[in-house]
Amino acid sequence: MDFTPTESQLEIRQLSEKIFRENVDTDRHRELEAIEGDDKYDARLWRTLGDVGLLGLPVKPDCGGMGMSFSELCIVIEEAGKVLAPIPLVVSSICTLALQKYGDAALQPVLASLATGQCCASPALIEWSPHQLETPTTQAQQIGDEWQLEGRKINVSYADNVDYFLVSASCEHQAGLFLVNAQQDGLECEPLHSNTGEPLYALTLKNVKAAQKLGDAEALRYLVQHYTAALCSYQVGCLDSMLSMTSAYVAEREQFGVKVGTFQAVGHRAANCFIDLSCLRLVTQQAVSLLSEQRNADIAVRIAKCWAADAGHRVSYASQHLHGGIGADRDYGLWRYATHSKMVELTLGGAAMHLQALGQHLADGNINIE
Amino acid sequence: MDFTPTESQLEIRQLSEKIFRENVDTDRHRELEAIEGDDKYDARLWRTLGDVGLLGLPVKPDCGGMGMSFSELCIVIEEAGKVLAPIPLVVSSICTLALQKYGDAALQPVLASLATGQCCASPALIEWSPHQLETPTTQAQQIGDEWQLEGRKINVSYADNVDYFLVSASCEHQAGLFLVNAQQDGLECEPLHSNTGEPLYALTLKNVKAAQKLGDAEALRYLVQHYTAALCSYQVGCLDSMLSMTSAYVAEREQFGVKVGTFQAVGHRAANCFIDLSCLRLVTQQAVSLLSEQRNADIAVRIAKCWAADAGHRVSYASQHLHGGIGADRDYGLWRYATHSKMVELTLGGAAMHLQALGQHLADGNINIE
Amino acid sequence: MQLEFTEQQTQLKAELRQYFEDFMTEELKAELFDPSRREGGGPRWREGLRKLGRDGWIGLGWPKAFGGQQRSAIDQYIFTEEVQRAGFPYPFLTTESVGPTIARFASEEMKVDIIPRILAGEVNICIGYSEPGAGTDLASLKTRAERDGDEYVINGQKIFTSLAESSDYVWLAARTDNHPDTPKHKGISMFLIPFDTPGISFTPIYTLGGVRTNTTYYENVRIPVSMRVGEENTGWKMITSQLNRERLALVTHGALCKLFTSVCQWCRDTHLPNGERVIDQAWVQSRLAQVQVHAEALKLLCYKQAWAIDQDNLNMADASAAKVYGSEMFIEAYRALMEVIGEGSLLSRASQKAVLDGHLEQMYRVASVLTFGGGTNEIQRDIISAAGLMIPRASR
Amino acid sequence: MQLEFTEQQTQLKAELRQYFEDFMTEELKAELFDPSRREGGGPRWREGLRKLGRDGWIGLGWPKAFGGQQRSAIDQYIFTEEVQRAGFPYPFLTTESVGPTIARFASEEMKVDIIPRILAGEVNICIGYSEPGAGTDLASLKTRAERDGDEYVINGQKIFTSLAESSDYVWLAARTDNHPDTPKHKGISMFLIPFDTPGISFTPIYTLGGVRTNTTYYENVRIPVSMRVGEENTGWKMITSQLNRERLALVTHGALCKLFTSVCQWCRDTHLPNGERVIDQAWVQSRLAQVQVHAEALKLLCYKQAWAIDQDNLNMADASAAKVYGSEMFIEAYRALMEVIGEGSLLSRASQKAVLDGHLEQMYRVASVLTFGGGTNEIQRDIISAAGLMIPRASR
Repeated sequence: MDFTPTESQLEIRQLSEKIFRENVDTDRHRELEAIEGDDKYDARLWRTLGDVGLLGLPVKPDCGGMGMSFSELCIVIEEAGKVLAPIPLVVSSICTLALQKYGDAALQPVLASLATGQCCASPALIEWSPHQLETPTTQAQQIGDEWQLEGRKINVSYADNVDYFLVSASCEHQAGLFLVNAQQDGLECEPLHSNTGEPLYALTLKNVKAAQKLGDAEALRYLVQHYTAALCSYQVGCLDSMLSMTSAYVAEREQFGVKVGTFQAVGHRAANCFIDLSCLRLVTQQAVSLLSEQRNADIAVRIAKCWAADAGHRVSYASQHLHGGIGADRDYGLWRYATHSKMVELTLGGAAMHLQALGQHLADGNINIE
Repeated sequence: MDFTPTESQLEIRQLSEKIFRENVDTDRHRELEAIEGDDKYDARLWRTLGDVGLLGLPVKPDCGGMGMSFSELCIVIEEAGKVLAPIPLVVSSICTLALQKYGDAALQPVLASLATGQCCASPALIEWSPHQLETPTTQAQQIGDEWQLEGRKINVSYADNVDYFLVSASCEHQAGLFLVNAQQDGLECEPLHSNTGEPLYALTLKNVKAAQKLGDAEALRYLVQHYTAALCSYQVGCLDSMLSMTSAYVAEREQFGVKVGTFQAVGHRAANCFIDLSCLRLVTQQAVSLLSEQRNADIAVRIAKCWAADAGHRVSYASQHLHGGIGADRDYGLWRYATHSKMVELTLGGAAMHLQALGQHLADGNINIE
Repeated sequence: MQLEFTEQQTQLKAELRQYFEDFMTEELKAELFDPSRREGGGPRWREGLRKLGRDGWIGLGWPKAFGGQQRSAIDQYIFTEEVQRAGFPYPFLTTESVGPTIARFASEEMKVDIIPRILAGEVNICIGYSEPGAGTDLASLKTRAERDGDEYVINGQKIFTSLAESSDYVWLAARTDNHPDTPKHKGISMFLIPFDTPGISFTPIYTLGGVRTNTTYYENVRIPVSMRVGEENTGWKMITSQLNRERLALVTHGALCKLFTSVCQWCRDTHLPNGERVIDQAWVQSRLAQVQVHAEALKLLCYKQAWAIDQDNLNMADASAAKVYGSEMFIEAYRALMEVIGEGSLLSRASQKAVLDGHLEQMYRVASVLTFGGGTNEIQRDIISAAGLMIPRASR
Repeated sequence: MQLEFTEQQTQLKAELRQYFEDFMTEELKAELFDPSRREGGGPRWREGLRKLGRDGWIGLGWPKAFGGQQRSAIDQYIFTEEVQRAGFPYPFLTTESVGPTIARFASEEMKVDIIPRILAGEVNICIGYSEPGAGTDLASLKTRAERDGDEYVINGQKIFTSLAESSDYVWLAARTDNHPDTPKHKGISMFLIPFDTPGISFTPIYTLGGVRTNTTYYENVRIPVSMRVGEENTGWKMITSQLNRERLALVTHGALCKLFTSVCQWCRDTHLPNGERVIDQAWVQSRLAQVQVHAEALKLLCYKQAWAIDQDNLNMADASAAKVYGSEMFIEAYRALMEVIGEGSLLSRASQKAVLDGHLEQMYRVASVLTFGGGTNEIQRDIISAAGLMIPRASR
């Protein structure tokens, strides 16, 4: 047991922090938000990350990657969460992982271009019918060698910018995961309006040909687990920034002739956020670490997501409250963190749903906790 | 809508408060607790309450009662909760109500002696199999005109002191409620040790003849609902005293040269208890009021019990925490309130169980809340 | 003690429910759907307000002497709850706070001019209290009104002046005694100033909730002394005297109950991939039930306060308790409701087919404002501790 | 970064688990079942402690120079967790706080006398810190030690002196400088005094948890100067220097995890009247899962701190965070576990057939002590706010 980051982990953190700080600030966010339509992502930043190799960290060297693990990727994701980097980092990099693990040799060029930021991908998993990702209503039909998909997905991030989708679909009640080219006939992309301003789309699939079936329920589960853990890492960064902003604000803001942070109730509310963030950070590291080592992470990922949801909710509202009016002002940056933390909380299931799944596991599985 | 107590409600509160203050204090509790065995109840106080008519408030006048409602009874119960009166008030008075409603004419003398404190009764509802009061495992068998009961009950309050039990039992999967004479052959009473020190017993019934079948599932539900609401009223009194003790303590106790109540975190913790108690008081009054008027109180009673459980837990731990070491000292009275509030929390189901039942109702029943 | 409505109250509630169903026309709803009109101020909103005036609802609780119906605080609460449930942004501060203050302290001339127009729903007044450095600590406000003969000259800046863009007047708190020995709260006066007075300008502030509010600027604004309400330097009492009553309007339970019912209905109507209804999941049931349990307590807290106002014994600690409880409970409730809906609840009302038209998503974004607005919850808890529990305060 | 145990750590844990299974004999368990012996002090407990000494466990983390094994803080934490999981009341304050302080500050003579006996489990030391007026505000303690030639004369009273009835020594904090200009925490010295010294007496305090503790009285207790540890008036630093490390022992997760597993097993084995298992109820599952989620975070917080101790970079805010989190989480966890068991969990261990031998009921009653003991959680949150978040403190 060793909580010390490796040398290369430290370097990755420094490098990604530097790139994000140099490229993303409130002004940049505003610029992108002011754009009408589908170009609300920072293509320049995306290419920069690709150029320095941060998008290919867990990709094997012969596909243009660095041959490292999911742990290293999650460091970049955490740093992205700190600035809410307006790029499809979480979604594209977990697709990359799934492609690497389940794609066949023919997909190596795709993997290489994902690893270097030449293109990007997004998962299409969520449907209007909520809460059961493992049994999609989208249907897959095998016709000869080909798979055709039919159904509807929502909350597909950056759908108008990406080159590939990983789509979940069922074939005779068996779930599967399919690679779909974004230019494929029959795909229809309709913009939604998310609370964060991040581009989300509804995707309608009408007899859409899949480029490849990546795998069945296990591949889908792999994608969902990595997606979940990546979201938790993103939440760590997001809440870290919220708490820093809040601590700095209450340390400076004066009311009644004193800094508001000197009111014990204010200091204690912030202290509670510190505790929440400490817990979230550790359970997330554990989930990420288990996934990196290809060990069973079913329980650990759900535990991390419960924390990402609960801590996200509490830290976000505490930060808004402690900021008072300025926290709700769209000219100040806090509101953006508030909506993103809510997005992370609810995407792939909130705390209550995961608790129920964990409880079911206790009823059926191992109850020895160490 | 009128939150003003009636004249007679005010009088009942004053009278019961006076009697309890005069008869119950920490010394009296210690005296009774020091008694080994089965006489840990204040028979003198019981008779006093009977003499002044407080035990017969909701009993009709021709049975020696005052002809008032459950609301008036609950005022006495709340005052009893304030001092943790060591008498079977809650248990005996809800048995009295059930007897009045479901007993036949032959039971009028029993009712009269309950109403005047000549005797007392206790319900035997809880079993080792938890959480499903409405389907007892205790079996009832009809033999000719008679009912015979067989089974085991736990947590029967004051079982060695009471004259009657109301026992729940099932006959061919239909629940029923039975009156049993405490002297009946086949009844065996074994002392348990409760966390409160209040006398609790396990009751084993071996072919015990019931004096009367009072009714079926509806009678059992009537008893359980009134029992639950009475416990909530008791909790209001119990928490009221805890909060008073705590406020007084932090207003006086000095550390670091100041009253500890001047620390904002301390004041706010106490303020949270104030809010909890305000909510509990109102939802309890609502449940009691609906039951008094024989209106449907299914939802209201469960809501009140959720609050009695949650507020009980929070106020109790806040009080213990704010007292520091002295709160755990058995020479100081707080510990007794802590255990009693826990007893109320868990008896007849905690918050999570009632939430589940309320949720089931939302799935199946009326979802319009006003 | 009688915790149920009287027949008259039940009837009033039903009457209002029906009234607002007709009142909220599709056109009005469409106007309010526009983020910039969400808090009112648009032409249909103004028309609606005038209709409420004509139909006598604005004067529900006002004394008969002013043309009101002089009905009970519980009736008034029923009205408040129904208008909020209907989703009409009612100008409570104008009708229940500024209005009564004018009625009590203003000159006869001003009363005769303003009060009938308030009750007729014809005048819109925005509130100029908060400043960049004076939020919770309102008494430290810096906007100055300096006497110059028969006039005051006003200079300063206010923030969060909602609806300034469509107001006829601003109800302005300004410092009239700046002497260092004067306690801060004793140097404040109140003014009612036509918003088109030269020197007044404003810029928008856009908020998390999507709601627009404003910064307003006062640059050498010259107004006659007659625009001052009450004596000079008595403004603090006017601001605070009605605070306890105002808080009640912040935490009415009607809108939450309506939303709760919609979400429950959605959970019954919506099916999971496996064919079960969303509401068949046990965790959904528990989350929903928790909201119900919490909302029920708020309802009773509010009714009890309305009753206490009628009895003229509204307790300060109780008013604070309801405000703290309600504002924090709303946040938990919206969270729970979004959670049961899932990812679909992240879509804002601008999305096609957003769940419940994005109403819930919108509510959660504005909810955070209530925990510090209307007197921050820290101060409210201080009040509860001191006034409700007699716990001494820190000396500072 | 590597969040899993090394092979050596896994082995140590397994070894200890087995060791304590044999160690906790029925006789020892029976003695600890007696409320007055629950915290130790009985003959079998003393025997057990000596066995731990003989087997080298007490010295696990001690430097080799003192005869210890000088193993890592993570190994030490694994030991702490397993001993607590086993339910043996281990005297952490003696072995991990008083012992190391003596090793660092006491005279050679005292070291040679005491340290080997501590590591052998042969000496019992009770802690004399708290006084009726000095709990959280420990620096204001009033017990006085006045110099009289080569002796000190001690007068005063201590409360919550646990195990006084079976102790060989008392580790006593007393005031040696009473001058009004001396800051309170700068006038305190530490003493290690044989408990049979004339003038020392005690009376029991019985607590909610059923645990006995004591008030101890010091009346003209004359001791030689050599019983003082360290310089005069340097006691405060000795009390506080190890506080962060001590807190870790308060919130180890092992005992909760063991209890959790027992309750889950009970919920699987116990059937409802309808034949379903208790654990088949969805609300039971959620309650249990919530405990698991919370316990998991505590485990990681504790391991990370043990690691930080090894790295010699234990952060004050992190130590406080674990203490606050753990102590408050225990309370919620016991509540949840009692709730799933139902009314049976109200029965204390004295009852025949009490669920889980009343162990849970016992745990919930002692749990409240941790939120104020070991440095009240208010102070811990102050530390987090100031040291962890750089938020300024109030001037008082």
